[in-house]
Amino acid sequence: MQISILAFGIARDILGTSTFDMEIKDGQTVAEIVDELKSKYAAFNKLNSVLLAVNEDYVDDDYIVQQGDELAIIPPVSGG
Amino acid sequence: MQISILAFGIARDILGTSTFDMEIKDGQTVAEIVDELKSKYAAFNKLNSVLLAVNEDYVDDDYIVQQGDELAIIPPVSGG
Amino acid sequence: MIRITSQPIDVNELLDAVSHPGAGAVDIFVGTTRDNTGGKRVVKLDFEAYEPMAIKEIQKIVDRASQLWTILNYAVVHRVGLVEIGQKAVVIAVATPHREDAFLACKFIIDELKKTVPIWKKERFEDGEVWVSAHP
Amino acid sequence: MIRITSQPIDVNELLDAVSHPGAGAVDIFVGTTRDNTGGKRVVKLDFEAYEPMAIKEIQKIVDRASQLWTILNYAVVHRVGLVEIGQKAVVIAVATPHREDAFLACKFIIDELKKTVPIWKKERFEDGEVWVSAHP
Repeated sequence: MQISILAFGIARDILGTSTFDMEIKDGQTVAEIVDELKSKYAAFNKLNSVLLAVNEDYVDDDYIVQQGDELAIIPPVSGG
Repeated sequence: MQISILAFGIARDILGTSTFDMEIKDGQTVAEIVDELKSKYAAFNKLNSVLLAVNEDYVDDDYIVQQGDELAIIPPVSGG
Repeated sequence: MIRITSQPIDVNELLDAVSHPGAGAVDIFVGTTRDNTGGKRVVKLDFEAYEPMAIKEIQKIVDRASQLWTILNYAVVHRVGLVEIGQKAVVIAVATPHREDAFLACKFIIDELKKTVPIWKKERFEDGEVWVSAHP
Repeated sequence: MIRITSQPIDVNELLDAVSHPGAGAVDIFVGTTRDNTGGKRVVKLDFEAYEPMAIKEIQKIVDRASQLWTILNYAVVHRVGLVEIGQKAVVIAVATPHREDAFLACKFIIDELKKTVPIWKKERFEDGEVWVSAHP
């Protein structure tokens, strides 16, 4: 299935876009998607952390992505 | 000698004035003057504390009052 | 009040917003943009937020703080976009009956905000720019 | 800046006064007048100060704080005279490079101010008045 992913901060710079679609298999976890992103875009491996938020919330690594989920790549935060 | 004493807060209320002159002996300490005030005005004995500041500064109990000193009765503070 | 804004933050306005007749104390934390980082001159800062999630995460932090301390009212406002040096990037105001709670809650909120809220800061130097905390 | 005033305190003005390009944090403590004390309704408060000594004592506290933490700028302003419920009685602003110092210094200054600075608060109730802390 196809899911939409938002990208912020340095993740947006790495991808060159703030939103993109990605084809994922049924039953894929957020951890697997992060690994896929890291293998496609080596720059992600250099970051302190890369998380995938789902529907505006942090989720566990083993969260299985559902059709319609809004995913967002969260590089290390630095607000405040 | 005669010294001038300022009174603030509840001390002013007890004395009914914000400044008054008091006759003291040479060599008298601030502690002795406080005792004298307490014996003249019983209400001072009920306060949590009564200090005498000298020239806008806290002093030790054994400070000997000098001619020209500005004394001030400091009841328990409650600013802030 | 929780707000992400591209406009300058007015502290008097936030103080009015958190005013409460039972409040004896308000602690206000103001995070301002500094002119240097590790000795290197910063000329400008840029903040970006995943706004809806940032607001939810700030709300979670405030809810946790409210379980730990008596909070009568609060305001958390964070800037996004370009912020000039010396300007307010974040302001947190917490009104409590007694002052210890105000300090503790305010410190807790800024400490946690820096850890979990999806907001990113880009520091611009004369010779380049960097996303803060991104790399080891 | 250290000031005793009978006028309302403008927090934005104080924040401007302590602004510093090297400051990453400003903590502002605002002590407001509460509508009750131990459950009894307070209708008004009255502050009195031994002004020159109060200013000197506040300066001593700030000097001690400056030895303990890196303070770039500070402002301590205390009201005197009648202060309505909910208004600011005291405002302390401390600008520091990093936020831990701002919280610690600000808390230290208000804690010490309450112990040593010759300022007195009279609480007015519907049925009388009392000088706070005067009696056991």
